[in-house]
Amino acid sequence: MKKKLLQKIIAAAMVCILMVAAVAGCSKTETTPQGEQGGKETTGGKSDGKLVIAMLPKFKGENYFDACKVGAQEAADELGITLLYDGPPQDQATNQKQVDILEGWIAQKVDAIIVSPNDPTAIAPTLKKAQEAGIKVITFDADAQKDARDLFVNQITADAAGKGLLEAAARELKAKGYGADKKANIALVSGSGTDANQTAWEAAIEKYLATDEYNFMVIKNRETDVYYPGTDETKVNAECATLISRMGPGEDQIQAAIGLSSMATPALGAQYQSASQKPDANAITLTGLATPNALKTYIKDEENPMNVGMLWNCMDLGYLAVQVAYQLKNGDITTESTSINAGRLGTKEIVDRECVLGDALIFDKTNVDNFNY
Amino acid sequence: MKKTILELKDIVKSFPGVLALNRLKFDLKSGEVHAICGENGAGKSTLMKVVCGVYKPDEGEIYVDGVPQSFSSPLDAYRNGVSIIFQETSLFEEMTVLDNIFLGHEIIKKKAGLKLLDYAAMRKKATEIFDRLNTKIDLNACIKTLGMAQKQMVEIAKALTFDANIIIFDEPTASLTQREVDALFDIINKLKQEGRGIVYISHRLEEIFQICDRVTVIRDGQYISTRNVADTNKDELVADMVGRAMTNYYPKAQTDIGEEIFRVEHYYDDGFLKDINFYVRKGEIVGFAGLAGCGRTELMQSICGFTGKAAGKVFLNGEEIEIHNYNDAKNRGIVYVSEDRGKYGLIVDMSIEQNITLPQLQNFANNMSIIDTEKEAEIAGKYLKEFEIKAPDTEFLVANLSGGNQQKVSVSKALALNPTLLILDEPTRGVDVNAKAEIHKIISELTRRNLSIIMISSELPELLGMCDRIYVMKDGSIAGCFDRGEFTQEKILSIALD
Amino acid sequence: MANKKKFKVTFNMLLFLIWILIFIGIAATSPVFLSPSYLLNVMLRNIIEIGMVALPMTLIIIMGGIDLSVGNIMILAATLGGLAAVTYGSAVAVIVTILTGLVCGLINGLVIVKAKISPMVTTLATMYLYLGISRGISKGSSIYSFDFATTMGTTSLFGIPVQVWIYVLLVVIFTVLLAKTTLGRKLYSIGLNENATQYAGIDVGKIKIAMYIICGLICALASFIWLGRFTSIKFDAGTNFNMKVITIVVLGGTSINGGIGSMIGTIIGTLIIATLNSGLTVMNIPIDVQTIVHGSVLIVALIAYAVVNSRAKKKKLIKIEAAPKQVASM
Amino acid sequence: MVQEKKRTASFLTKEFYLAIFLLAVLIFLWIFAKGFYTINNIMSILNTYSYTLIAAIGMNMIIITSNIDVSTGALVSVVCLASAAIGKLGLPFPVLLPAAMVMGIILSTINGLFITKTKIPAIVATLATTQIFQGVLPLTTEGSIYDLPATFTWLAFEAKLFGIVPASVLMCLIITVIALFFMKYSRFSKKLYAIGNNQHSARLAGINVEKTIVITYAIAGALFGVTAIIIATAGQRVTTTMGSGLEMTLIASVILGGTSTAGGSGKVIGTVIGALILCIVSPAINYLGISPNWSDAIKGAIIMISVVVGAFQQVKKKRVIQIPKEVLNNGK
Repeated sequence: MKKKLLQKIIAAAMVCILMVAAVAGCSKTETTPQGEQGGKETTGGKSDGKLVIAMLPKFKGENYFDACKVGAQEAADELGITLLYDGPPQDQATNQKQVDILEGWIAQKVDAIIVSPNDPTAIAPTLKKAQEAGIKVITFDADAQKDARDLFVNQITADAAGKGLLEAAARELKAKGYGADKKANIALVSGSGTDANQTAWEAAIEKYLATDEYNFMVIKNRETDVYYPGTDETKVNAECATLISRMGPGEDQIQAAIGLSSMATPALGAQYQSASQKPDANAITLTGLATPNALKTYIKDEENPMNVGMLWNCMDLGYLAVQVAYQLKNGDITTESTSINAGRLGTKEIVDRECVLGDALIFDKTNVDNFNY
Repeated sequence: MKKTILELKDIVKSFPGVLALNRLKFDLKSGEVHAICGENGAGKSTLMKVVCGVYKPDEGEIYVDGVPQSFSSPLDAYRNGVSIIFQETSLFEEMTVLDNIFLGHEIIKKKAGLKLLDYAAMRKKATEIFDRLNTKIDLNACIKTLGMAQKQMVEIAKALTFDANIIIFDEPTASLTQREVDALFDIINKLKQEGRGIVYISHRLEEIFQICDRVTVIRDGQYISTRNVADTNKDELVADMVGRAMTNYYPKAQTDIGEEIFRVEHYYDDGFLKDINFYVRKGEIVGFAGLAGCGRTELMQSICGFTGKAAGKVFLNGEEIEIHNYNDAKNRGIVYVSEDRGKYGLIVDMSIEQNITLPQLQNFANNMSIIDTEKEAEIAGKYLKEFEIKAPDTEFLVANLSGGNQQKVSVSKALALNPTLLILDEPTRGVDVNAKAEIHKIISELTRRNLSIIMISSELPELLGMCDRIYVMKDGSIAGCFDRGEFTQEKILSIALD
Repeated sequence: MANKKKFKVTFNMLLFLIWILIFIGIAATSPVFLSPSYLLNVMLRNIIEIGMVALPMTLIIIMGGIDLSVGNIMILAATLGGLAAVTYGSAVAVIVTILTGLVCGLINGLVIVKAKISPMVTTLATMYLYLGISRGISKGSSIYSFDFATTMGTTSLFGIPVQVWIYVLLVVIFTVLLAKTTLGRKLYSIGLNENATQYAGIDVGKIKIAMYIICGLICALASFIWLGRFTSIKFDAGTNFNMKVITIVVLGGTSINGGIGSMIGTIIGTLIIATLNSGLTVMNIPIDVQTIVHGSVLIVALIAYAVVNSRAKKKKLIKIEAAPKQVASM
Repeated sequence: MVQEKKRTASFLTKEFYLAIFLLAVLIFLWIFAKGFYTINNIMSILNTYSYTLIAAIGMNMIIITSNIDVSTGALVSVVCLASAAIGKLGLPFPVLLPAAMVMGIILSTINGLFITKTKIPAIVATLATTQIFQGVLPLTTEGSIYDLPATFTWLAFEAKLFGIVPASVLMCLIITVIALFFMKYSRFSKKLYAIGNNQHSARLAGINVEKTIVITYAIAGALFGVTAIIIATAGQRVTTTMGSGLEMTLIASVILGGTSTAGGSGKVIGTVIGALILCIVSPAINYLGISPNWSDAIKGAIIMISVVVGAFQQVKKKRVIQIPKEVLNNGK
């Protein structure tokens, strides 16, 4: 009987701890997103009259979005607004989790939502609901259905991205002796297959592959040469390893691999590095999108056929997104505007409800150390 | 000079609702084979389980070589020179014979500082033991692929691997062939000559006269007598085992036995049961006697449609019927009450009423299948009263009832189906004396209502006391049939043992 | 017998108390949470599919089974339905979706009953299988909603989303089914003692297969709502769905070993998870902390369950005294 | 009723059939999948196989005791990230490996204790700890860890046997040999099987069931730790989800290897083959020109067919004994 009582007490204690933890967790996170502002006693709402802008990345815990957040926070501090930042964990980077978070924000009536959707259509109903509630909806990094958002802050046009990636690969390949008379097989490593950016980039790449300039590069078999490993690290690594093993100078081998996600490109570099018989670095090339930090080692390694990487300035992306959201809410710009004065970034054009950050950032061993994200 | 190596004093052990051992005493000397004799449920096996640490006695002392001992597990007992061969096997089905024999006391060799299992040595020792037992068993075979007899031999071999001074055999011959029995007796004699003490539990009196020196009879958990085998005879032992006042136990009602209602002709299943013929008349109690594994349970379960294919004719009220599954039997009024209440008979974590209505739930529900709990309580209440089931109400969990009351629930459950033929498999197993008498009373009461009953029992006195006719089964076929008045324990045993 | 009248603490009450505590806690910190539209349109709506599938899952777990493939059945049904809608229209899509759910459930049931493979292994294999088929057939891309699904996912009836109505209806049906009907009783008895149930003449195999089919059908139903709610679905959308459903059922006090549990528990479990999901979000608690809270609540519930259960298990034993010593030793 | 003759040739085991199947697949690939047998591909498969198998051996032990662990993926993620945090300091592999193993042991022992102390079924208990592990993880580190030094990636990038074979394969080989040896020659392994077969009888046989289960989880935890360090060091960047989804692959490997989730049976060699089959599927279909979208379906089909075939074999075997086991046991 005594033991039973003890058990009961323990159970009761755990419930209490739980509640305390919940409340503590709450108050703790209230301050976290506000970062350096510190000491504010805001409770998520806009009791102090400040604008609240909420930012939802595809997932948390990866330095691409972490860098975006840094830029976003910078803009928020500059503008004196409250920034909420949350997203699904990486292994649950699904629409469902994003919607859960969005619904919470909609209920709190935040002023603007900045989102990078995991699935452009599946998130649309929720975004529309937000718009109906008078919340400005900005997409960044990846777009949603056009009618479900007010503005899209695009880091780079798909066209420019596709061309940039192909150009990077082409330059390397040409240097290694490929060209019109010596065709090169290329392979792409994408993400999950429904990501709007990756789909658009793929399309752009295919478009450019048809042009005279790049038609020496071919995707021989769409079924096997475009990889969709998803977001599991082990899977991405395993599929990149398979790809590396298929690379080499031969006609039935692959000469260039382009990573379209910030997970895939470093994985390519790492898997090349760990391959037992490294394919001849003079015959193949690796490139793709990733943050400079993720590629640093491979780019600086002379032996590694990964010499350039491509990205845009993530911090600027986050900064611009918050600027756009703020000004849209304030009425400084409307969806009809053609340009925005985005603080330290200067004036950016808005075309067809799309605000483009700028050109791609190509980094190689000469400048890779200049970036820290 | 023979010294006492095992002594039990005033052992008391009770289980929920049952007092299994009531101040039992026992002693074993070195170099003797001491039999423990008694009816089923008299407490023989429980006593030995107390000795070897499976159960902790509530009261009493155990002395091994004059030293008080209390073993925590059979392994602990083994290590202290007491080994036991269980009646029901305690083997691990998915493991090999060798692994089972040496589990917990594997032979270890030290190699490069590592303690490794010495398979060669274990194999050698096991082979030696099986040679001594005059049996051949593949040491690498999985236990699940073995037959009962082989399992029994593995158990024996396991016990022999311990160089035990005290060895307890719990009905070791129940499923052995004659050749194996002979080999076992040779071993027992050898062990005896080596000066070890052997406890031999059996209800086969012939065996006791064949190899034992002394015999202790227990009944209903109580000590009755200890005699030298040389100075006694079968009758004396039987009298001790059965005890007084048999009439009180078996209140057989005088009923008019009507016409034949159930008949089975040339019944075979796929291999074991052979050419079974029997019949049952209205208001009659027909007993099925035989040794363990003789096929009584298998026959009844097969007839009721529990187990696969079978060939032969089954007639009910003169009409040939086909039973494919138990529902067919149930719907025709043939109801089977399993011997294993906990496993097949009752759902112990459900209430009394829920158990009683389970086989015919649709009769206690409206046309929307919603169960009418009042109706359930009503019928359960009826039986609760009629059979004097000791429970506060019908919502009482069966698990909290004593064995006897559980059995009454089992019977109620069958009777609620309004059967014409009731098959009772070991209706009084694991039930204490008083409950036994009550159940017997219920059974004879039923025949008065013109119910026909088939009763399987391993307790001959029960069959002798209750039945109008007894079939004796042996090795899957019917070996004989006796009418009331002509059957005796000896006649039945002589056929069953043969 | 006196203590029968005494107030007994059941697990469901404890669970309900936990829910109320959480609910009040959240409502106190974040008033937004209490708005009816948030409770209805967000909190309930977001849990509907999981809550819906948890109902038949409760039945399955009570009868001692488990189904790890529910999320994948749902996605497969939506995938095939969505694809059918493109070519054959909405009506065909509805039939295809329902048939898919039925067949998937049937496969699970048949393999479990006929091949006698443990439910866990079977549904683990079919989990891969169904996931793989939906991935292969959809070529990894999104499948879009069709008329019927959109209706199911987005319309409201009397100001309450239609799926909430459906859920409430299912809750009533399943609660009555488990608590009151012969089938419910049989499920418990299978879970408690399958042998004895078989020996009572109940066709255990048939019931098992039927339960897995029902589960498949509810998954198909959930797939309409899911598809309608999100307008599109992808093969991996069911990530963690299976475990979430099982978590809810276990949280509701249903024993994973079968035989014990109730629909009410599952429903309260669903409410707890829904409250935590939406409540913690509205409090701006990061997802990671939310996961910990979820885990802790589950652990608390499991321990609470153990406490209540051990009390209930305490058997009223009838003690029989041994004979006095001197009598026996005569 | 004594069945003496039922002794099938002892080598015709589940594992044997599985090996034949594997061989058939390998031959098929040799003929139809051009380039499959390049050193690089084999080595990359072997690397994946290594970490899968190491953890699968641990999972196998857990499942033999008729428990299970669904938190492995989260556990591996935690260990990966924690190892990376240490690895950032430039510590060499000989330090990282034991550190990872110790972390694995600690976390897995928590699982084991939770299961044995509260008597909550393993699948439920580890379901709960999964959430705790998953949640604690991002709290400890801010997202992922980048730009890890060469000392960290040494295992994947540098450590090659004869310049070809990844060191992870060597680790796997050593662990597999030890496991085969351990499961055959240790007293402890017999306890595992006994507990899996029948906890009650095992207790009667004097086995400390709780202790044994906790130790089993601890051993498995050490193996999960090894797996984690191989996964973590595959690149110079470690994120919070390194191990996600791993537990299902492991359980599938173990099941495919013929271990019953009911416990008490199963051999290491079966898991060795089972894991290899599952690890080959993805690269194989890529080389065969089939879209990777079908890989999960093929894995599912393989597991399904193998368990169903196995079950029907069992049913057939059972039919030889005419009387069902339970009837026999009660026939006394």
